[in-house]
Amino acid sequence: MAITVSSDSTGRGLARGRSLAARTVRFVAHRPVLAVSSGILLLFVAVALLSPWLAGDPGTLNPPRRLKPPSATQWFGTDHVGRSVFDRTLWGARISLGVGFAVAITTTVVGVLVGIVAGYFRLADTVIMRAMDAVMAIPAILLAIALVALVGSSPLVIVTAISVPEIPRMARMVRASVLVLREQAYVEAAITCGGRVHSILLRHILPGAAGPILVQATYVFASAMILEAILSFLGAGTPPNVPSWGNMMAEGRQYLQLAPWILGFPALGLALVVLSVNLLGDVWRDMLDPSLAPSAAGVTR
Amino acid sequence: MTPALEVAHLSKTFAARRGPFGLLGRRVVRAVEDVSFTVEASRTLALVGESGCGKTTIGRMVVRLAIPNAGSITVEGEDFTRLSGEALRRKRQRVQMVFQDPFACLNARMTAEAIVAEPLVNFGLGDAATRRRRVRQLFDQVGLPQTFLDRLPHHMSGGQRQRLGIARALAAKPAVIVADEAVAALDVSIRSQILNLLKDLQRETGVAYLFISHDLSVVRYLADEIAVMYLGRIVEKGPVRSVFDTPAHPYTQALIGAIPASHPRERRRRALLDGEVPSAAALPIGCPFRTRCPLATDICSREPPPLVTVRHGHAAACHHIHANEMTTGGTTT
Amino acid sequence: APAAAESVLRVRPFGDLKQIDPVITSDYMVRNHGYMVYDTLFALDEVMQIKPQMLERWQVSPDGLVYTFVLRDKLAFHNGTPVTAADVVASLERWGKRDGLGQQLMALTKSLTANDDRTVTLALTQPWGLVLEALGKPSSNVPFIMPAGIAKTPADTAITDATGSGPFIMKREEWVPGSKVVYVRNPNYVPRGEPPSGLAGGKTAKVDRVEWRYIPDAQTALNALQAGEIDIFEEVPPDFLPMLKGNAKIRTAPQDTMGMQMVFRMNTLVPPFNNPKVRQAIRYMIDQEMFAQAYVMDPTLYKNCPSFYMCSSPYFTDAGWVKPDLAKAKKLIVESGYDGTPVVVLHATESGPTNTFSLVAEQLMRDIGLKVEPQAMDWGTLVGRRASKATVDKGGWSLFMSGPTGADMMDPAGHLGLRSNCDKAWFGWPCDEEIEKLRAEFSLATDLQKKKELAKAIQLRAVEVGPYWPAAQLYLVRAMRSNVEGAPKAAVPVYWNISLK
Amino acid sequence: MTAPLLKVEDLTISLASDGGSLPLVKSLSFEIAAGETLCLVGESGCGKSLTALAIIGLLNRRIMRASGGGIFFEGRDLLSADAEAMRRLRGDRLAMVFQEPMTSLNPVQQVGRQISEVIVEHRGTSEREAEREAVRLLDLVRIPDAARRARDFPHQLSGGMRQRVMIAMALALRPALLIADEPTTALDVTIQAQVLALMDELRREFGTALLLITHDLGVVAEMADRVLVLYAGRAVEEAPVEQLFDQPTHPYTRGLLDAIRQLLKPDIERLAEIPGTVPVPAKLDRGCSFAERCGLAMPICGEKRPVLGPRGSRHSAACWLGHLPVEQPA
Amino acid sequence: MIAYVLGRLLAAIPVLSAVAAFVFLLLSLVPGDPAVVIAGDLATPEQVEAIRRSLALDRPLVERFVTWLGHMLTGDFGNSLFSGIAVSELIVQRIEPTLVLALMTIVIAVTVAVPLGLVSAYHPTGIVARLTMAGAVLGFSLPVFVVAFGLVYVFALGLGWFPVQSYVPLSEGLAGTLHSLVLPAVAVSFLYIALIARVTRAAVLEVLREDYVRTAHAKGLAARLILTRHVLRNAAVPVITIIGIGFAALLGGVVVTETVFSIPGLGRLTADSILRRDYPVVQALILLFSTVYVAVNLAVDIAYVLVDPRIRY
Ligand SMILES: Nc1ncnc2c1ncn2[C@@H]1O[C@H](COP(=O)(O)OP(=O)(O)OP(=O)(O)O)[C@@H](O)[C@H]1O
Ligand SMILES: Nc1ncnc2c1ncn2[C@@H]1O[C@H](COP(=O)(O)OP(=O)(O)OP(=O)(O)O)[C@@H](O)[C@H]1O
Ligand SMILES: [Mg+2]
Ligand SMILES: [Mg+2]
Repeated sequence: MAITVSSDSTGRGLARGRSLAARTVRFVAHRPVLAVSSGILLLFVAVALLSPWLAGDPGTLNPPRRLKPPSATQWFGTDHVGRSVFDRTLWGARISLGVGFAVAITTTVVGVLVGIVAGYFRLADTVIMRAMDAVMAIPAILLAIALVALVGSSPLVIVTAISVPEIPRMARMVRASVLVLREQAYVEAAITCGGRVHSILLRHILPGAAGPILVQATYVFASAMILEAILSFLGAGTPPNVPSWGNMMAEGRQYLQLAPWILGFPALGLALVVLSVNLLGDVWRDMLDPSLAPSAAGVTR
Repeated sequence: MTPALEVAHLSKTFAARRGPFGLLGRRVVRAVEDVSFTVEASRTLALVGESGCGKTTIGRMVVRLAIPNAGSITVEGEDFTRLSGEALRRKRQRVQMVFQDPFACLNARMTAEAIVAEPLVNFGLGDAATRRRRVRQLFDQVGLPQTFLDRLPHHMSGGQRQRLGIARALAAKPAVIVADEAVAALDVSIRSQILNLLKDLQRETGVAYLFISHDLSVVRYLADEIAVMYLGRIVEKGPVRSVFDTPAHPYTQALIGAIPASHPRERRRRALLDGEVPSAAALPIGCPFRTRCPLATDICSREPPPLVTVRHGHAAACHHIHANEMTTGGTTT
Repeated sequence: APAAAESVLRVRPFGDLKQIDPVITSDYMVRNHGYMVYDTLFALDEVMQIKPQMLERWQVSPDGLVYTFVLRDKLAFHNGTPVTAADVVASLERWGKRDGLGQQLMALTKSLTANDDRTVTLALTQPWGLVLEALGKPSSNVPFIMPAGIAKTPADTAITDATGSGPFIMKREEWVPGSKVVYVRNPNYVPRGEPPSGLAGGKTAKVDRVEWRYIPDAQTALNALQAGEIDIFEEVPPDFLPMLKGNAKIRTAPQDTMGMQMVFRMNTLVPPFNNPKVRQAIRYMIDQEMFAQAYVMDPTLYKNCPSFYMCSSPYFTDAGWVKPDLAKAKKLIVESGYDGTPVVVLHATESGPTNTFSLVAEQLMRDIGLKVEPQAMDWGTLVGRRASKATVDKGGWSLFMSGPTGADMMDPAGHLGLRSNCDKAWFGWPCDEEIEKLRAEFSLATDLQKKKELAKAIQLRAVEVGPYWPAAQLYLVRAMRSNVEGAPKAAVPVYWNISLK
Repeated sequence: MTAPLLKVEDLTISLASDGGSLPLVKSLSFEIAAGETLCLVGESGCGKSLTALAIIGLLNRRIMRASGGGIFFEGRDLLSADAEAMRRLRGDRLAMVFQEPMTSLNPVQQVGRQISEVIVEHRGTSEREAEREAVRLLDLVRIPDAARRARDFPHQLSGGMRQRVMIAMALALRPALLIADEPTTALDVTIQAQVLALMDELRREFGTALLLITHDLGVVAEMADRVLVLYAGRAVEEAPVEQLFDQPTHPYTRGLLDAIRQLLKPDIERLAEIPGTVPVPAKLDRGCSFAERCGLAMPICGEKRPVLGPRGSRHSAACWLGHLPVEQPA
Repeated sequence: MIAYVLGRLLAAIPVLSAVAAFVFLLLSLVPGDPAVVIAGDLATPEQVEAIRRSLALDRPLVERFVTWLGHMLTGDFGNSLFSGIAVSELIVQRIEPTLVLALMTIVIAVTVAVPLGLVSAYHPTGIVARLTMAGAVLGFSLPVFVVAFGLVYVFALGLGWFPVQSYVPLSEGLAGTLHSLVLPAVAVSFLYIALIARVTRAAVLEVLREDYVRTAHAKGLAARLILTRHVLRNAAVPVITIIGIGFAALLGGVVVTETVFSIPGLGRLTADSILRRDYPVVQALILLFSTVYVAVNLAVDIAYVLVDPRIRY
């Protein structure tokens, strides 16, 4: 070859060190939002995990001290049967975050798989999406009651009952993006490069659909926690003595005027978690955005 | 020896829907019409012609991104149009394409390195270390600095992206490369490097090129044979020399006549082709070129001219070949 | 739509009117609906006396075997046809197939015949002290009188025609189940001459229209009342009452004169509550005060009533009652040889006292050393689940909480919870010959003193065997706009005699 | 001479990233008079497109900064113009044909509409009329069956057709300055000749100035009045077109011309190349950026950067060899 | 395309049959039976059994399914086990509020959310973007009854502009209907605004970096025009999807909102019927919802082709 390349050690060296991990670290360091929101999220996860040590028994009734506002002894006040809202909020994080994450992940994983396959293959589209149409119409309530009757109440049942009707929605969202993206020239190029279907779907198509999927996932995450309360109410959820944020909010609803703290604290917890998940989603999206990507920095120095 | 690429009686129509859901009817565009050619290993066939005459469409069919309505595509003796599934995927390694658009064909989210490595990974060529080495070698070959390995296409200029596309097509060492305007966005010095590279590779690996280009000087340098297309058909085909020196078809003559000057002093008002370019959706009866042809007579509006041999290996589709045969001295006067 | 001049009383009933057959179901909403559209032969007045209602007169033969009822003149159904003795016979027969007291009555009946258009004769095989109690039964199932044609419907098939002879006519076409029931004044209703008293006396529809607007959410109902969108709000959650205190436009009143008894109902067929010792432990565990206070703070709204009978019942007695004693309860559990079989609580989570009482019960049972397994569910599931006689590991149950109205807990004969006739008893199926024998005697007794003694005897026996335990008595409150006047004080919320100022 | 239509003064375009800022185009100055054609040529990646984007004010603000003396268009500094003023200029007085004809068209809008839109926006004509005008423009750029094609979506067009749509769009309002970034790469020579003729006509009739970025020295020869040669973000030579072809001063320019000339010779076996590649921008701090690849490099070239200096009337170059006699090319 | 639509309509038949069978099966699994509910709290087991017989609930599952299917094919959806009212009549009573509420909600949500999404993508660090983010978080995490309570407190109890609850049927005038639904529609649309705005933002961010947006700028189009005509249309597919999903869900009934505002809609009918095991009503409702989903999804799929000519099926 006649081309002699100016070997350029400094530039190379820098570029080589720029692995995704290194980029991420650098990225985090420059983004306070990321630090704060992941901090909040980690805090809540820690609270959820440590609640047995941080909080007292959330089930202890104490009728005489019912509906007491927050005070020095009862930081978050008490509820309608005199239970400690503080203890319940802390314990509630366990179920709520657990259900939220489980449902969000299940829905996203299954929905994405179904959606990309349906969006990419015509035959799958006709078959799978019709099945999804059918599943979409089954109310979570009915499914939950039936499942509980069939296998007994368990976290798995909650997650299933909430996820099943959400999956078609996620799948439709994914499919929609795939329908657009599969016509892109770079996808064709990837095909000629011998891309296997899964790599085309996962590497080339999915990242382009990530934005709306992420939004949908954070929404599902939040709504699962709220839905869980409805299911608990129907016996499909957690036992009545085990608190969850959803449960607490549902119970606190009658006392919105009288004792807003019953609903307020779990709602605040939920809002903070949702906020941080949303912010994280945004930051992640920005990281994925090629037009803003820091790799331009690859030429710096 | 089996030819690297053999295309026989290829036709492709696009049914363009008019209005939402084609409620306003359909318009059928005959993009490619009964096209046949053969490219032997180590040879280059240049496809030139009118913009919109179907060159890209042929290229896309050859790499099987578009399904022909009729005809066959044989790659190294194997009928490419018949393959499917994993067999097709494997076979794709033998036929690679440099796309006309150097940006749309690159995934904006992938780094340059990942883009070039993609065929290597997909076809399982070499282990990770070999692949790294190969990608770096390819970067050198197409004249991209190694600092670009981590860049995204967004951060590259048009020519840089095009070189990335070329590197990707070369990566898997295919038997056939369809190069669609592969050097159009390159400045002349880089273009020289790339053209040399292509020639060198051909010598080393026996790769065959289907080289689609508007740049006739490049075609003359690189190609062995040339096929001139007009409105989906091949109107003239032959060894480069022969076609350039003694173009038989009036369209070819016009093409050669329209090559821009190489020096400002040579500017002149060239005899531009006049007349309407007919629509590929409503081809005129008879010879498609007759609406712009200075030689057109009655017969041209009645019968489509067949491709007839003018001299050894050189054929043209014109009713007036002999009246028209002139011995223009090639490109510049 | 009501014309401008029409007076409309808008009521938020405590529940949804799901169906309209007051015989097939004991649902209190259907009962209340019955009082709107039907009339009864006898009715309970304000001071719990049974008074003739549709009857002009009645008499009983000296041997107590033959009752003759004469209908008032000019009684007519909503469609204009007169009420005849034949209608009465058909209605009572249908009712007698379903209602507990009705069944007892029918069992003793030799004949029930219409002598002429207005006279009905009831002949018994032996004297029975509860004939009037049965016919004047204030709560489910009430022997409402409906047209014979409708009353001919088999007792297991719901009727769909709400034609009656009561003070209001149901507008069937405006009924939106789950949302709205509309009644209009029955222009042809002839009230009795006496002043109204409880469910008895002259019933006058003083408004043109009564709309029951089912507002499922209590908070919404409260807002609606405050905004004047409804006039009456039944079953105000007690926690809301303080918020209404300062509002001059709204006043509160007891919803009915009886209140309700919260029932701690055990499944006596399967472990652990098949063990009488365990039931005895529960007897010491139940602190009515604690249960009630978890739900209401206002002491006027609940009563610690040491009896199986309502405190307002003539048969009230605290004989055999013990003071709650957790230590004793714990001891009894240990003594009972309790093996750790979980107490499966069918925990209906619909808001209201049931949920709270279940929570308290669960906590108390845990405290005395029982293993508790609460299973949350909706009421629909609960009523399905409680029919199961299986052991808890096979989907059975141990306990549920319920709140029947006081009318069903007044006396041993009609008493829902004390019934101990095994399979035929209420869910939980207590089985005790002694109680049943005493109850039979009670039914036949005609002398009040005798009856009281029998009631006491039944209670003494019941505290030993424990068919169920009362867990406090609650009083329901309804709130109304201050322009609502004349609401009758009755055993059941009814809407005649109410006017809007 | 009248005041130039466009005057670019000391323009620097730099990439702002979290690690600091990196100049990609450095101290570039040039001007174009009304009716004049300036060709911008240079190595791929030397900053031609960035310069064009800077003029029209469409650099990606979040990562790119244009700074320097200013970009004066019709006497007004575009660098400091407010967004609304820029918007009014763009498409009307100032039009651009982008290098990427495929991705620069809205995939979900009919191409006719994409053209008529700019007319409606700036001229306020009726949609109908603008659509008729769009068809006429498509016809002008030689798209067959223009009326029907106007209703096609971009993906239904060939590469060359899309490029012509872009051109039609830019020509729609007969701008005072047309920036064309490699406008004819996808066109066959007959169409290319027609399109170039069309631009030329525009120039003659309406005095449109043309900033033409191209790699095709044939196009340069056909169209240019003056040529500006860029190398690694800097101007290395500027000259009237004939002078440049006759007397290229900078070794890089000479390399370019050599490359095209030898391609025209029949029967060459192998093309000569300018050895090496463009160095990465970061390393350009000292000396002449072309020095590494220059056959005529002298010691000074590695140490001091040559500045653009006059080489005759209206001809300037940045090379230490500037004063040596220049051989006529063969 | 017409063939595609016809195909989709045909495909609805197996979809609906599958749903019908599945729901039947589910209902048979659900404990509790309507006879018990009908009989009431005080009924004895034999009484319940008798009612069960009279409702033919003691028949085997398959037999019941076949009978039901037979009736259904003749257009007879049966009667409510409770009120005895024809299921079709019950549904007709309830469909109007749901439909109006859904339309109102989606109109409010789309008109508010789409511009918010566009602006917050276009000025990602601007005040609108930040407020939208905050609103979205609240929209996602506050249960609708809290939002509803707030609205009622301020606009109904406080200012007295709107009723606290209840629905005014269309037969009493459109204005009254709309007036009665303002608060519920706003309360539900809170969530939808959050969802649609966030999806719009995500999709628009994806489009904003495309070259053709730069072209649009180069044409000197006003930002508003660029956003609506070029950007939004290219970002429309996910947005339409989420709107479609949301609309279908709204038609499926929003139980909590209907409960809180005491609106006699399909959502509450569904929940109530499920809870009291009113089988014929539940079955008919779910079939209705399936039909709605099939129709809305088909409409959405058609809309894709209208906004994006590259999409094909
Ligand atoms: N967003 C970006 N981030 C980092 N570098 C960039 C970015 N955009 C362009 N560059 C670099 O800036 C330089 C100039 O780019 P430009 O597009 O102006 O080149 P060009 O002269 O138009 O080249 P070509 O002829 O190949 O189109 C190139 O080296 C390119 O790699
Ligand atoms: N997807 C499509 N739908 C409809 N028509 C199409 C489609 N793709 C190509 N065509 C039409 O087919 C014809 C040939 O297009 P093709 O892209 O092959 O031309 P080309 O020879 O590559 O032209 P150019 O040199 O301009 O790139 C054109 O008329 C074009 O409009
Ligand atoms: Mg092409
Ligand atoms: Mg460029």
